[in-house]
Amino acid sequence: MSKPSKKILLKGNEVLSQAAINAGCGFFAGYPITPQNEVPEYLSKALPEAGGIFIQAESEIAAINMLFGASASGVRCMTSSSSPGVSLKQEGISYIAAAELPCVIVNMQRGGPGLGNIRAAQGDYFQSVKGGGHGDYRLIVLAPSTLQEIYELTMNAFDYADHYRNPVLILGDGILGQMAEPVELTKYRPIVDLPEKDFVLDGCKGRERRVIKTLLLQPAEALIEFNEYLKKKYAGIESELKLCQKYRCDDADLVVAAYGITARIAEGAVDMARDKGLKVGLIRPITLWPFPDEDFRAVAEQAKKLLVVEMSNGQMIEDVKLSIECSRPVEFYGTGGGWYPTSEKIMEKIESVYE
Amino acid sequence: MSKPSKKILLKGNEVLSQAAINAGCGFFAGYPITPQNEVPEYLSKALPEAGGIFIQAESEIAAINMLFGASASGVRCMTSSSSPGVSLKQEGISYIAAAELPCVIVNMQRGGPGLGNIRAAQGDYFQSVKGGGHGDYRLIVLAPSTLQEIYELTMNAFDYADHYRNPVLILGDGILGQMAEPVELTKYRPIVDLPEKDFVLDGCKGRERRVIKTLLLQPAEALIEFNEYLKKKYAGIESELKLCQKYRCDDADLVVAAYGITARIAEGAVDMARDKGLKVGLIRPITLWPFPDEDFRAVAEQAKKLLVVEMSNGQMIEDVKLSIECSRPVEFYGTGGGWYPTSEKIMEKIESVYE
Amino acid sequence: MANNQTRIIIAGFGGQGVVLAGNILARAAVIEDKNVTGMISYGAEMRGGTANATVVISDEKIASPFVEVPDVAIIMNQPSLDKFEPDIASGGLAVINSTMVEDAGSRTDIDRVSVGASEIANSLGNARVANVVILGAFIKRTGILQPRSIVRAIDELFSTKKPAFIEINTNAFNAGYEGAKSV
Amino acid sequence: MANNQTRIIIAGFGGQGVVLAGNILARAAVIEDKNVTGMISYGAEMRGGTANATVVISDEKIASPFVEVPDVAIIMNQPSLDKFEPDIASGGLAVINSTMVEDAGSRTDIDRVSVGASEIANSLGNARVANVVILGAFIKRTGILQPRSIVRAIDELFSTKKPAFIEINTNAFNAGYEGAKSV
Amino acid sequence: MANIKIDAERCKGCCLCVSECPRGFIRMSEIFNKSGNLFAEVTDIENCTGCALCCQICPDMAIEIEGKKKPNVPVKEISQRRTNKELMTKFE
Amino acid sequence: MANIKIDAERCKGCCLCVSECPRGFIRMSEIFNKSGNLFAEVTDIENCTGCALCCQICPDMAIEIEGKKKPNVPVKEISQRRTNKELMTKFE
Amino acid sequence: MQFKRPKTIKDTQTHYCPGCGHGIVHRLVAEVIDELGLREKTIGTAPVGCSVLLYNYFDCDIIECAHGRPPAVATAIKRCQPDKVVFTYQGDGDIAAIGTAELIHAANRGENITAIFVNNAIYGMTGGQMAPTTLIGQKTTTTQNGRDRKKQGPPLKVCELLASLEGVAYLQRVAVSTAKDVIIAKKAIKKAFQNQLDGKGYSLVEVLSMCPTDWKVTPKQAVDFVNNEMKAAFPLGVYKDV
Amino acid sequence: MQFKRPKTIKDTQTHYCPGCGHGIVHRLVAEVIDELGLREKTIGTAPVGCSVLLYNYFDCDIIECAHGRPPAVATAIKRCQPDKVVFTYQGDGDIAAIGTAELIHAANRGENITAIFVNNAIYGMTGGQMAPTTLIGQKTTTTQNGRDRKKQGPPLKVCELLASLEGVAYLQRVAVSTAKDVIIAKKAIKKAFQNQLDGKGYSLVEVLSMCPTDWKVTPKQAVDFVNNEMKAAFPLGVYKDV
Ligand SMILES: Cc1ncc(C[n+]2csc(CCOP(=O)(O)OP(=O)(O)O)c2C)c(N)n1
Ligand SMILES: Cc1ncc(C[n+]2csc(CCOP(=O)(O)OP(=O)(O)O)c2C)c(N)n1
Ligand code: SF4
Ligand code: SF4
Ligand code: SF4
Ligand code: SF4
Ligand code: SF4
Ligand code: SF4
Ligand SMILES: [Mg+2]
Ligand SMILES: [Mg+2]
Repeated sequence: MSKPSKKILLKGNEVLSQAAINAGCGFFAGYPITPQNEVPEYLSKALPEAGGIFIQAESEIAAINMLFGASASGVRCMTSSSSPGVSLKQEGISYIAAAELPCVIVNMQRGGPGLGNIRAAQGDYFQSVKGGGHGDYRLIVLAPSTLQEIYELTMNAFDYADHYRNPVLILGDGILGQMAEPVELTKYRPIVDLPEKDFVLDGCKGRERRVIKTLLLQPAEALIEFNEYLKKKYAGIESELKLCQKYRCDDADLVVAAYGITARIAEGAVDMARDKGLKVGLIRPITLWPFPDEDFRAVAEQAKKLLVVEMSNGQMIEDVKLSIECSRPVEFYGTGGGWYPTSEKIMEKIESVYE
Repeated sequence: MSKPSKKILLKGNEVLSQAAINAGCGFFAGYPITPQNEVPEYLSKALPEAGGIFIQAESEIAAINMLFGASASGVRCMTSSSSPGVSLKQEGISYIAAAELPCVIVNMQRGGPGLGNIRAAQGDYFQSVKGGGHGDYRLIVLAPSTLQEIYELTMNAFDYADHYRNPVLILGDGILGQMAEPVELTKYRPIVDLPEKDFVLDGCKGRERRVIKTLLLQPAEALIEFNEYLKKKYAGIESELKLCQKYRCDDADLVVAAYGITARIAEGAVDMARDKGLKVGLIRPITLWPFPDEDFRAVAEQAKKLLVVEMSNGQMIEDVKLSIECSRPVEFYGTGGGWYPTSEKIMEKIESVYE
Repeated sequence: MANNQTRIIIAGFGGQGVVLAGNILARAAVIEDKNVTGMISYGAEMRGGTANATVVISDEKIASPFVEVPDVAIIMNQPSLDKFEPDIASGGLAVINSTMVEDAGSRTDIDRVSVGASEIANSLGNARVANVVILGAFIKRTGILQPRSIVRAIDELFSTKKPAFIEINTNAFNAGYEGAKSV
Repeated sequence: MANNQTRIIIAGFGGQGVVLAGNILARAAVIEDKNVTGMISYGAEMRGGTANATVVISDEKIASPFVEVPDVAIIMNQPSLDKFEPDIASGGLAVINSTMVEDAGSRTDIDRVSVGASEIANSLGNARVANVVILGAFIKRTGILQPRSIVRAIDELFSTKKPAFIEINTNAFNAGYEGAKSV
Repeated sequence: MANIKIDAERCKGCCLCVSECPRGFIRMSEIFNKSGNLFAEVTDIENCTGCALCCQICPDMAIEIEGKKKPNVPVKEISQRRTNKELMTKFE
Repeated sequence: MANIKIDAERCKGCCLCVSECPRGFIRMSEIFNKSGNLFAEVTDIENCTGCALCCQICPDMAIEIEGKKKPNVPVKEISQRRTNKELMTKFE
Repeated sequence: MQFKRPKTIKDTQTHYCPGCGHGIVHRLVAEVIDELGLREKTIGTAPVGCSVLLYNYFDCDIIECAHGRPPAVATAIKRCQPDKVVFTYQGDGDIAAIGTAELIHAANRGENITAIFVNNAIYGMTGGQMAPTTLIGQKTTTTQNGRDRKKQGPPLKVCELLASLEGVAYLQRVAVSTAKDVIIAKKAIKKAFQNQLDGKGYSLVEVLSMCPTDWKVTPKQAVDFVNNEMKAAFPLGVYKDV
Repeated sequence: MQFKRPKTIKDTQTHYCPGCGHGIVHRLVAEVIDELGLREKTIGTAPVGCSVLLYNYFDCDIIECAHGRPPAVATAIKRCQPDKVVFTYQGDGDIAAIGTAELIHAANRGENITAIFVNNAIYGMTGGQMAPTTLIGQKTTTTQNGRDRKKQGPPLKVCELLASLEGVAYLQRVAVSTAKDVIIAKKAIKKAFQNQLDGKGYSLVEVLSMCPTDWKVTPKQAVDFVNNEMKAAFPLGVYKDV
């Protein structure tokens, strides 16, 4: 599927899958879990047809470790799961980040904790942006809010992963995965410089042999130095990769902050508020890490107050407060575990906190 | 071992193990990993001798899920591991928190990310306090800084777990686990009210049968309501369980904030600074969740500046900033991955940021 | 139908083709270059029982694909009517498969259009096209999309995999378009 | 020995009993109700090669169990001396097993005491007690703990599991105490 | 005569009992129960041997046998709405 | 005469080669190498058959055989410090 | 002749699809619990799979476990309460994919528990993806051209795999696709519980079962698939009985 | 007669303890790689265990894997690069405890890789805890009174366990405790590599090996333990060869 000029109707999970193929993903390993099943289902057929490799792994753990091998082979690779499955991947993710292997990880979040339910949720924010695994590592976290954006960010995710040699997490949810919407499958074009993969293990013919490892025993400072390096690398990413969208913020007294599907629903609420004459805007981080703090700071200069809306008990709220250095009151609206926000309900909350 | 009156010399891991036994821990499951191996080694012998059950599980995942069963059986239970192993437990931890099963989880942190090394580190703060697993759940996180405190907090951990029906994480590190120090093995006395375990599955003789589960499908609001309940429960814990220690803070211009072994080493630096006439104090959160924010706020009223010291690239620093609402500049000193802070080095940093 | 936006729910037993009906509607909207979102209730429900799909069609950006208060409820059987009638927006519309719905509900603030969709489908020789019959009645009544867009959507959907189905579905649509009765 | 605190490192080959020596020292300190911490380098090292243990003894609270700059280095063999001599605090002390150390180092700002620990141990009939012999020299020179505390610590350590070892270790300690020579 | 009873509301219409009855005494209804399923009916209760093979295969525990003596209890009243052939045979 | 060579610095003194030599031509040194290990020595190079069983068992790849012809090369110079019996036999 | 719903089964409709084998297996387990008089001392584990909701049907203590982990959970419960009766109930995805390690190790340790393994050659609950036990050539949503031995390997045979483990006391593969099979299945399940009462160690009954929905066939065709295809790939019988 | 260190082994001392079997197995693998001329097309995986550092010794591309996951990593590498030669090298804890699921499934899928499994009946690297393969009665730091069949179950026998899996091409158990055993081990390893070149599927060689340090015995006693105890519990031989 190269470049159909017109929009076609697909589910979010399918859009994501096709974007991966279009971006040259050559390897996928995953394990079934609702609400992301269309990803492996789509790719089980389409990926081999496009010359790639599809493996239904025996578990999420096997899947993430297969990515370790696929990425080491120099192949663009992806895994996808939903909340409990992503929890199981945390050790593997820490390893991949430590080994600096590019790959794309998808989490179509569902209700938790525990088995929870299969409705959409955003309870895995902390896990995604702070690091559910051990040690000081970071994932680049992308949070699309429309299917078109899923398409584009998924392609970009592979680029960022290669560019920064870092795993990229696409943080969606059950709604984004399951809803259908017309999407234009534009042609893939790399958006950043893609360095040569000089880490690839493909047999040492004609070169020094290579080692990919994350154990740094000797000398005692090796791991410390590596962590200092990581810190710098992450600071570098933070300095250049912060994506954010603002909507009607210029004169806003109250700015709603939300990401993903919630942001989109909140946009409806902002329009309602504006219709009622309330000066309300929306700020939507697209990268959750790096968190677009300057944008938040800029918005907070004008706004008197912020309202964070999440499908969780309140997680992004911490990054919002930190980014604006607690300079404005930050209200919260949300609930954990498979809750669907509506524009109307958000509007009610807006009215109750608007001054 | 009931109540030896005098101090005996033990390793931290051994102290922790003996504390568990003294507190009536009846079940332990774990998997070997340095630097916590003395825990399973000690308990493999001492726990059965005390009438308890010791299982060397086939993996960390099996171990945490064994706790699920042991706790459901009404038995005080514990697992112990170190960073990569704890990452593997994240799904299980989310389940245990969701099922509200009391248990104690130990993380003797080591260098990360990935396999890292086996020296001490504090890179798992985020995972511990924000939740490395999926969904909105919280662990009570205790951070001892001496072996005597390991002894006491481990016993307390079982009480908190039972009292709040919540998993409790003891966040140690390789130094605390490996160092030896004289400890007084005082008699165990519950420090909170221990409710009857009316959730226990022991066959439904003479009562309605019981179910322990975390899937809440029907009605659609069930999980939402459960999360609202959890939110309240956590707010309740936050309102009553915040432990913190302050040292020479009363007139301090600069307050060092650190936890665990790092706090102890920082205390040495504070003394050095005081000897040089610098007004420096130390604040040490003992509960990392709930984070003792009032204490931080109180300290920040006097202090001009805070200095966070961690064996990581900077994680607790976020909670420090949030707790004082960014009202003071917060400096950071630390490095990830198996770095040993020294009082001297912390002193240097104190001098460089002291105004 | 605020904001030029029509929020539609299609509900019936599993097997009555509500997902397909939603799919056809959404595709037709794409053909007309409208904004549209479609969503199957993949949620808490287990297999069997009722199924529903929601479609939002709009000239403007669509905020949420959820339909809590449908402007239009396309109802394939009695339990679905019982379940969704109370939610319909005041002034909204219920499109009813009269073969499978005996009691068309009690609300007086909504419109109703009915069609013997299952019966018509049966008479066309395939009970499974009742879903498309009822779409005919829906389009006839609301005019929200053009009939030929629906026909093209049917064409698109079946042309590669099951071209044999194009004709009967087109017929079903036409029959429903003709057979719509206000109640 | 700042803050009334003595920071000791004991180093040798694996098998020379440095861990046991550290353990005896720390226990003796507990007997005298001093503050003490002990730590084995469990760190990056693999099996074989050198091993070391650090002990901090203090009248006050001990901040860190690490010894970067030891006040005393108890050295069981040449590689350990080579490795740790540079770290010793100025004015500090090296206690050297002269049987296994040929070149006693070059620093002029530290004191040295030496004892033929392995030789003495051998002559006592068990080469493994060289670690306790050298403790004798260390205690004789520094007086940081009382000899009888060491003897009691030895007693405690072996009484339940290996009472046969009490005598030879006690003799070893005494022989070291007598045999210490300043260099 | 076995006192056999098929709970029409419990029956999901899977038809497994139909093929399992060695006597061919079970057939599917032509009407739906409340859940929208055709349901199983015993055609010849008088001659049913009570072999319970139908009970063994029924995934929904819809068939019970009370013993030999009591007379048969007719199936519960159910929604009588007739419907088309195609749907009726959906599980055959 | 096999051109057998035991690298004394590489040898960890495990003694496995000693018991493996069918001729009993290997014994352990009484002196330590730089790593503090006693090391293996071939006592009778002239009569060594070059069967390489010692090489097969050596976990440290310390024993090599160059072929039959060349004369034996003596083991490298090593630290000559003598030590006590107990330690010498630690790996026997 | 009497045939009544077992006491240990609650009087609710199951959520299972028409023709699903889980309902039959539930009944058999419940009947055995009734017959051995174990309801009040039994603790069951629910897996993640279509039968996760078995606690809606079984009237005894039940713990729902994380996907694949019932053997670990059951191990702990039985160790803590050796006088109680503990059973696991798992699907093929749960037991033979994500939970392979827990299965093998609980079995090898010889945990004195009763394991019911419902093999329907598919991931039922998630909508019909390939399971470890999916047959060669079988079409699923993730093997749309049929399982290919070269790419996905052959179906994993759990009884055969466990047979070599010393700790395992009893292994039998049965089916619930005909009334006759059901009667045999019941006997096997009863024996697996009796073994626990007798302290014999790990006993597992593998039940070949129908999933008409995700196989995308009618219940009748599903029964035929079990009888004709699955029994050929997974031969019935006793694999171990010590 | 010539006997030289293989080219694929670097000229560094290993960190292994005196008498440790890992060094022998390293040499054998390297010799086979040399003899088959595979150094420049081989990708090895390192486990977590004492042999995690094998990349310090092998002079070919190596990837260090998370504990227990080498089969998954190797699966992906071989699938992505079918023309390369991929081997796994795992200890008993790595392969038979935490990594059981990955082992079983890579084997069952018949991944065309070569697996070297060093069974030393203990967790070497972590200091001597019980491994799945620890013998009955064997004392370890977590079975201080000896492994008890009732509590810890019998030692897990990997070759026997895998033998039932169709996807497995070749299974042989060898030892490195005598020169004669070493020579046989080499042949087995060579065959396991040759099988990969011939596209035969999953080939595993289990090597009974010494861990004098954690067994707390001398190297000589360790050899005896392998010869007398381990070989009895884990019979040598070919378990599968298709
Ligand atoms: C960690 C995790 N991974 C995946 C899932 C999704 N999931 C739910 S049920 C299931 C498999 C069900 O198949 P099976 O065990 O065969 O049971 P069946 O439904 O066929 O009876 C899966 C993969 C999950 N809930 N948790
Ligand atoms: C997830 C995880 N769990 C545990 C460990 C600790 N660990 C390191 S090596 C090892 C086992 C080593 O035993 P084995 O695989 O038998 O190898 P050996 O050292 O005996 O060769 C363990 C448990 C780890 N690194 N990661
Ligand atoms: S009991 Fe036997 S004879 Fe009677 S209906 Fe059932 S299967 Fe037929
Ligand atoms: S087997 Fe049971 S559910 Fe199926 S048709 Fe017969 S009575 Fe109904
Ligand atoms: S080659 Fe043979 S004969 Fe020569 S030393 Fe080695 S084992 Fe002995
Ligand atoms: S086998 Fe090798 S390492 Fe061992 S003693 Fe002989 S030469 Fe030295
Ligand atoms: S999907 Fe399959 S296993 Fe699940 S309830 Fe339906 S028929 Fe049974
Ligand atoms: S601990 Fe055991 S396995 Fe590890 S290097 Fe030493 S002898 Fe070998
Ligand atoms: Mg299944
Ligand atoms: Mg091992």
